[in-house]
Amino acid sequence: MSVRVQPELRNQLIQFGIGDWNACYHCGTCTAICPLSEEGFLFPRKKIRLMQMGLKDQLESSVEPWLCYYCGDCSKTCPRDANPGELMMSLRRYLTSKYDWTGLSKKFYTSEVWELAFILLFAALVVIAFLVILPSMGYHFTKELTADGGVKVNSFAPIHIVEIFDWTMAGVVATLLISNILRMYYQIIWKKSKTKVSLWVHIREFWLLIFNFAVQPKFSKCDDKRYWLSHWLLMSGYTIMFIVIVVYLPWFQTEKIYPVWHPQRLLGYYATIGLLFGLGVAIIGRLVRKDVKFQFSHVSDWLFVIMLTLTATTGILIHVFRINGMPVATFISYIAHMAVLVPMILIEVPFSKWSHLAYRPFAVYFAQLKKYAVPK
Amino acid sequence: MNFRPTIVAFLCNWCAYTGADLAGTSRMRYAPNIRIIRVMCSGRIDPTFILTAFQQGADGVLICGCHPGDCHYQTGNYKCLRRFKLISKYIAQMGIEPERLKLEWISASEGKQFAELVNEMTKAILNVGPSKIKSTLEVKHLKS
Amino acid sequence: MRMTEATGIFFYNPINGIQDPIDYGELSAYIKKYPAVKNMFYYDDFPWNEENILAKIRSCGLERLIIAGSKPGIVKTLFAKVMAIEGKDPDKVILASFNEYGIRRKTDINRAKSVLACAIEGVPFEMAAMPDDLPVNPATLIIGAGIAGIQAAIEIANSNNLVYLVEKSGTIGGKMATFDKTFPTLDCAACILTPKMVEVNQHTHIKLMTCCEILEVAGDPGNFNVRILKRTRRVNVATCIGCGTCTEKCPAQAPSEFDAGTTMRKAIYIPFPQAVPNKYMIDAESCIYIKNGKCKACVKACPVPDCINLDEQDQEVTLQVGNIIVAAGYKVFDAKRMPQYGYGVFPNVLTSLEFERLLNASGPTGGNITFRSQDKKGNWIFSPDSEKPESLAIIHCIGSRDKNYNKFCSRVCCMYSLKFAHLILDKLPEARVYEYFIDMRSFGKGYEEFYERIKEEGVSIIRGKTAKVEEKNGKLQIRGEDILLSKIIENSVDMVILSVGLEPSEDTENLCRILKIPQSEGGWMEEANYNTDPTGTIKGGIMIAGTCQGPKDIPDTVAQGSAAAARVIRNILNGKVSKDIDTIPLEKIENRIHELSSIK
Amino acid sequence: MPSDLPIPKPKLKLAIYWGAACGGCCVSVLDTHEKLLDIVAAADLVFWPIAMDIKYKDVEAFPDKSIDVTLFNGAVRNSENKRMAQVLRSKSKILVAYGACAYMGGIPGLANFHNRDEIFKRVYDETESTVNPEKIRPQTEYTVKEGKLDIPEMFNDVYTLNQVVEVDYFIPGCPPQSERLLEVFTAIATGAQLPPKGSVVGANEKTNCDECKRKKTDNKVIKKFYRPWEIQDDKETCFLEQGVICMGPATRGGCGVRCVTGNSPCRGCYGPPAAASDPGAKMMSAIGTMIDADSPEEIDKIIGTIVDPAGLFYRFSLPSSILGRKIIL
Amino acid sequence: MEEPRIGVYICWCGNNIAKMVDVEAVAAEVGNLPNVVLAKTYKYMCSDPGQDLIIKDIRGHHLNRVIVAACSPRIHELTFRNAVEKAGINPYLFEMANIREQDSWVHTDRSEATKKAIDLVNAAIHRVRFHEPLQKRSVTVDPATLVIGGGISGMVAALEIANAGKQVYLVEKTDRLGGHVARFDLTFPHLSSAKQMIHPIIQRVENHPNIDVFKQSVIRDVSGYIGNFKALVQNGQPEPLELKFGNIIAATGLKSFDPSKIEEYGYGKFPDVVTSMEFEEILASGKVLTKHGKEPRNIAIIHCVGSRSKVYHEYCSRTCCMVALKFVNQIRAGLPECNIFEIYADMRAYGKGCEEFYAESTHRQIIFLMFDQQEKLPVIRQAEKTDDCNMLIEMDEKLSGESIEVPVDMVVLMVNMEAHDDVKDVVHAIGVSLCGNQFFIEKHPKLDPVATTTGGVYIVGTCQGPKDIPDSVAQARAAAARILATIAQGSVAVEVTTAFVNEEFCCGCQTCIRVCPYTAISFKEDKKSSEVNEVLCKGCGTCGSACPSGAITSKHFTDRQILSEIEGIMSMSYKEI
Repeated sequence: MSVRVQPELRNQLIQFGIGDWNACYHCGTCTAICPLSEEGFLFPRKKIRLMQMGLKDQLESSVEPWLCYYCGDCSKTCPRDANPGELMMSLRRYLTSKYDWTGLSKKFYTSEVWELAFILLFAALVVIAFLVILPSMGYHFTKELTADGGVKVNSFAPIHIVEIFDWTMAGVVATLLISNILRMYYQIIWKKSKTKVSLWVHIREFWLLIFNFAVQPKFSKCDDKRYWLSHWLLMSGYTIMFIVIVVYLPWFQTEKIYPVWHPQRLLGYYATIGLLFGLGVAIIGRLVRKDVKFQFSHVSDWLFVIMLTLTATTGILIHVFRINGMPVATFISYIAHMAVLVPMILIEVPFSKWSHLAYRPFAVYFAQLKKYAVPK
Repeated sequence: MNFRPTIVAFLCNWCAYTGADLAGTSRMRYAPNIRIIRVMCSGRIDPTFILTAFQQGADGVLICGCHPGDCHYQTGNYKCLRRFKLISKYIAQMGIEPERLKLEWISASEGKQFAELVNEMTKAILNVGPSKIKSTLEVKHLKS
Repeated sequence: MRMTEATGIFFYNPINGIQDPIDYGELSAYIKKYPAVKNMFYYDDFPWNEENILAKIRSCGLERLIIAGSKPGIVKTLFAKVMAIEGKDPDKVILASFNEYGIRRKTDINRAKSVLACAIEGVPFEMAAMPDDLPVNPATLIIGAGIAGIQAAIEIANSNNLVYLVEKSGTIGGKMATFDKTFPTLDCAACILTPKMVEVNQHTHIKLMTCCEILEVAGDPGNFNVRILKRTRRVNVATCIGCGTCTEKCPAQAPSEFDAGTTMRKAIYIPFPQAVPNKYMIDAESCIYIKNGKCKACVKACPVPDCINLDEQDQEVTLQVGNIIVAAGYKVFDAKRMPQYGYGVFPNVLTSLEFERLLNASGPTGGNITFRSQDKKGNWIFSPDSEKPESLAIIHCIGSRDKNYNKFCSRVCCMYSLKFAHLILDKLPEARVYEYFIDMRSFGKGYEEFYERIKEEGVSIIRGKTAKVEEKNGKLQIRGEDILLSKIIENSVDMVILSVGLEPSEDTENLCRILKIPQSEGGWMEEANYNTDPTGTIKGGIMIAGTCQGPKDIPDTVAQGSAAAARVIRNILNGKVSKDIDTIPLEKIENRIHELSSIK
Repeated sequence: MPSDLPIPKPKLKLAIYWGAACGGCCVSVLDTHEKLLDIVAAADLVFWPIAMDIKYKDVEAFPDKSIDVTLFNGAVRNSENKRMAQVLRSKSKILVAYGACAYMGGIPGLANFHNRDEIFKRVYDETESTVNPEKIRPQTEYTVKEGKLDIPEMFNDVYTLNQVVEVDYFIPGCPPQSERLLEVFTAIATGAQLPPKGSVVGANEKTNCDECKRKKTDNKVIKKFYRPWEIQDDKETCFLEQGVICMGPATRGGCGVRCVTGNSPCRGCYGPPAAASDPGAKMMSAIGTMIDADSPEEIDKIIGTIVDPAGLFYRFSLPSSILGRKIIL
Repeated sequence: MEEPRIGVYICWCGNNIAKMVDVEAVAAEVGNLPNVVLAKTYKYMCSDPGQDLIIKDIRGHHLNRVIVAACSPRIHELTFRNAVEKAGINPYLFEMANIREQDSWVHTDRSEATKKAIDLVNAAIHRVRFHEPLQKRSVTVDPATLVIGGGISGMVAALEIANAGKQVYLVEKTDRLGGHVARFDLTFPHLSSAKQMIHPIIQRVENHPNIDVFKQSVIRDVSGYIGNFKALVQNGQPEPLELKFGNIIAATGLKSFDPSKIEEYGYGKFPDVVTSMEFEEILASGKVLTKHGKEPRNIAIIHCVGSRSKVYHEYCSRTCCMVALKFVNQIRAGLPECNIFEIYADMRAYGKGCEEFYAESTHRQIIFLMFDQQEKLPVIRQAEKTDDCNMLIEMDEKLSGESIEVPVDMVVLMVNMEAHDDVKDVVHAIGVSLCGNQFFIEKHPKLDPVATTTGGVYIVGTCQGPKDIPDSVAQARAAAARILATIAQGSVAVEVTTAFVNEEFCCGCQTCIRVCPYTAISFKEDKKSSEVNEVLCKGCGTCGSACPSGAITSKHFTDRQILSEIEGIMSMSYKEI
């Protein structure tokens, strides 16, 4: 059965920041230079081809865009202006929006207004929560200090409520992400597929998911290992923070000031340093625009970096102010921190750039499953 | 007796003769037994020439022309090839060893190949020994 | 009758996304004096679409539309469509195409004015802009003695006119002399070229000047004064008998230019055995005497008294000529600029020119394909004693069709690569041969048939260019995408041949400066008119031929060589030559336009 | 043709002799029919073994140059032929090699594909009807009761007359056309200006094709050679154009194209034209040109259809050809 | 023939020969041979004193044959021929023995090399005895030129020659000049106007005082040879006009392939499937509309129609890719919203500025689709009512590996350029052959792309093979150069060492006719003999060896000369020195 070429798809794709893919004349250099492209999972060229021809179904069932870590070698060696790396990046945005059933992802990616509005909305809600709701529930900000001379954080941000909120937020995000991943799974493994994958393979290869999440071994195959390192620092910092904040909040958000070598502080410092280092590389890269991968920045890229930076810096500020007994500053930075963090988690993780933290390892997993697929 | 074979070679002017010259300008070394006759085109080489060379005592006859498709006169070398094939069949019937008649294509840049060819052919002729054609024919004539 | 039809001028100034450098303000001010011009519109004025242009035609009552700009053809169809909708004659959409007449720079404004004026008055520019004639000196200078220069020289000399054939190197023959076989007929380059070289040498009307460079060209068309630097050979061409005794005795070595550096030659040498003139020359850079003041082994060995003079100096000579043909040729792309392919790092990554020598029966290995190896002194050379490769890969488009290097297509690489594949299998029937290509450009007579033939010979022809060459276990590792089979191919081969593209030769820029002829994109010499005068230039009496105008294969080069000669012979027969187009004053063109439009 | 020969005074002395011959040449003399009377009227036949009883010793007794014309037919195969050739040479003013055998070796000349030993072996050992357990061979001398017999020695090679003695003129043909003989005889008898010695007489300058009535074009490209029985001859197109090898273009005219008129290709009994020394070599060259193929394999295939080139191209001329005989070591 | 008096000169070439060949021994050995008057050695025969020595001896010793044993005749034969000519001997009574390149430089045994030199000199002595004086010949050239075909190549060639002040007859089959180019709208890659380009050329040709234009005319009965042709021009009038001219340029062009042969494309069946030539006119008219008068929303351009195909024509038409790219630019200008599909096999943007044009064109939202027509041709079929398009193209897309269907409202077929079938007679009459693809065959595919094997006949432009405008123009000028040079000389030298047929021996078997690649031999019915046109003959000698009657002589390479050479080589072979 032949598939219909759909030139109209261009109008959709173009909203995700995709440049002029028609410049590609199919020399094959990009696929050849890419260390991650392999038998059965050829990219970027083949994906560019699908875009050029508007083969929507084939595009949406592609796992390859997630296998790309954007080292930029393809764009560097591209003899035309096709910029394959950026096209893959854009394609990930498109796919993210496709996995998302709420439709919000597409809105966020294609409309800056929508994205900013939601960020501001969530931020406003956070501010209202701290200034109006929590006080009304009896949690007031106090200038009193703890015995150690630290700020009493729990007074205005009661740990149990914040924890409930964290868990709720994590639940929402997880629900969205998992449902999206299921859709991703459906697109990649099931939909219109002529092959099937046995349950045993699913189980056997599951370790890949964890392994890839933790280490990103694929990324390390890119020729320039520095990117992998900075990304891994960022990722690990972020993950530690996320786990600590959501799962171990009571242990983390304490009023007691532990010694510097205490695991709580060490973990926090490590996470912060990792985050800041990774962010620094990204920000400087995007500003200097020397490396190919940083040459084209979509609004969503900038927003993500900025918000993460703000989250990290406000987090640091909370810490500094808290242990130095500066209640007002702590209060303000805490609210600011939450006003950045919450929209970031709620928007970036399920709907936007941050979702790749789930899609990538799953994509590796799915790709592995596809290798063991047998005809139906 | 120390056998010194004589090989008469017919070379076309444009490719083979130039190639033989190149062997010289490139100072390649080959056996001194060859005597080259220049013709404009290998298509000029008449079986009469070949047979006469044998009759006169040549131990071998070598024909060289341009590679197929390269003929300066378009197709002369093909005609040479066809005649060569026919005359080869004839001399076989006449009891002349096939090693004694050889056709090779030599281009103007194949000086080395020419030198090698001469050496190979000389070696082959040394192996088959002196030609008996002339001596056979010499005893044949009764007149004088 | 002068043109009175209501004409609208549309200035289309973007060219490839940027604005072209023509001063359209000045242009529009200039053409106001033409009564036919009703309105002028700029590209920025309003979006050029159907409705807007239709509206302008209606509101201004336009009967004729002139689109003026560097490449106005790009929007022509829109205007034709609008005219058709309006029920008007779409042929009345006229192009004033500046690019066509070499108008690229701000300084070309006068020519732009005249082109536009011609369009307005409906007079062909070629007929309005007729430069004055000057008397012509029948001698001709040809710069470059490759096949284009040789061809042009023979053509002109055969008309009984004197030709100075000036060549920078020590022999004529150019690049073609280094080739083994020529595609697609596979006839040997030497077989067909050397007779022409000999003909040049023996022609009574050709004065051959090797080791010469052009320093300055002064004077007017028809009477150029050319200053030439005659680099000394240090060997007397008149008395040298070409015996080669000197070379035997010479102790100094240098990489052979003719063999593309794949073998060593002596400091006193003959570029190649069939060189014309077949005389020795000394390379000052490697000569021990010239460097250290001691040696003279060649002088002692030379059987001809006073033939070698190591202390001879360069000279300057001056020639008077009427016409000049530039046939300065090309150089190949420097593969070291693409480090990913490992040229210069891995000894068995070769450029096509090196491989051409390796294949050549008169090359360093006598036509055997062998590995590059080091000689006793450590020079990397090809020697016939080395091992033979069992697998070879040919990678197309090295340095061509690539915005990072050269955007243009080099036109010959596909075919010579196919030829390589064939010759490899011819010499190494067991070898595996891979070709990596993007588009197979086998466009010429018999080329497609050749391509089909190679496909049947068992060469792996893979659509998909490779990205890099790496070394692994002593083999060269190549990774590529086989686009048609949707596969990644990782081949490990013994030898890689890079089909390097063509670039204007080192001297092109300098010559363009000396001759005052412009360069096109990519640095090639610019022709007078892309279609109708591919071998002329905007300068009177100066013609270009062969690859200095753009990459081309041998038959196209030869045709251009002859074509350039045609104009020279014509000039000589007429006894006159046109001045540069630039020399015609604008008023004169205007008068001529007036005259021509009045006749109609 | 003259009806009455003028009678020269004194009458010519004419001798006719046969070497290794089939007798056809002698018959061709008889084939002049009633004109034979004219010949006899103009010349005295002094020696003609087929018709007259005269001994060799009588001939040897003739004074030198006493015979005006000797027509020697047949090749020189043995010592007897040789001796008689030498005798007749010395006794004759004009020695004519008469017929293909004397001229070029003819059919007996095909024996040069073998040597004497091979032939003897075949004839005296191997032929199916032979019983010769002692392997007896002919002897040149044999003593019988009556005395010693001299038996002529068979040579290893077959010779043309010209290879044994000087020959003045050659009349080709197998056998020569009687009309041609009459013409030559008339010329001699009338004392007309004779051509230079060594000339071929009684034949044309041009080759057979000149007289051939078959349609000839330049369409001589051959994909396969046929032997005459392998093809339905259309009776009007040039044999070569039909793929049948015909020696016509390399064979002197004069026979009246009899074979071709009888729808059989020419085999070359009239020998080479004046400008070609070795008709076989010339014909091979021409035939080679006509082969319609460029690849070695295809050429081989086509040449494979020429079954016996040596026998075909040198059917009548092997001893006189450049190589003359097969080289047997 | 006078008794040969031969002078033999053996060159030392410094040490080059003398080191390996005992030149004095050679001179001594051959000096006593019959007819050899003197045998001398000299250090450098090619030097001026060396040549003077020969000249002096010729005069002093009344030599009538000269032999120089030195380097290769390819180097100095001309030098010595000129020298003996100076002394009053016909240059063809000279012979050279190559004892350097083919003796002293390739051997290491001095005695063997010396023997070889003796043999070679002896061969030359034997040969030169039979040399005959030959006269250099030339034919005068009629300065007029006939150009067949009034397309751009023919016109450019005509103008180039006419502008040099020489007469040109331009014969055009149709009623207008300009050929295919006049039907184009724009040219690639600079998109300049073809009409604006060609019209001034037409005007100049039509108004040129040196050009006689014959429209609606055909040429017939061409006869003659270089410098002296004549032919009849037939143009409807009862009396054809006879023209005389010295050179011919065939610029007969090509025609479009008829795509209705390819069933898959439905040309003729679907009204909106058009050929590239038709589409040129559609574009020029400004009305890019379907047959229903609607603006097409999808246009597909299919490349290689009839080209690069085992079934139709194997060759590439060389220009279609770029014309197609030109089309997409034009369609985009006129129909900004239209989907444009370009179905191609290899994008052959090889010309100057063409790859750049291709790169530029990719930015115009063109969907390039690749097919492999040797595997499967795209198939055009009628779309269903529900399909929202006029037709559908089904194809295997090679770059994606998918089988796809492409919605289209209009299809442009880039048709192959193929040879005219009505020009063959003309060219056959002037001795030009056709290649397998029915194009005219050039004299040499590399070094002589515009000449033919018939002197004075040139082929330019697309009749030699498909090509674009600049390449056609270059060819046209190239032919003009050659013709102007011969006209400037006033005569052309013809080969001296030609073949000739001795009528006395020629029996008319006609074996020789097809042997000649230059059609120099013809059969004369009246004489029943073949005849060599010595103007056309290039002297290869192949006919000489093909003639079974020995009627053809190859001058300077006669049987007698070569056989003597063989005898000469062999006559000393067993002698010891």
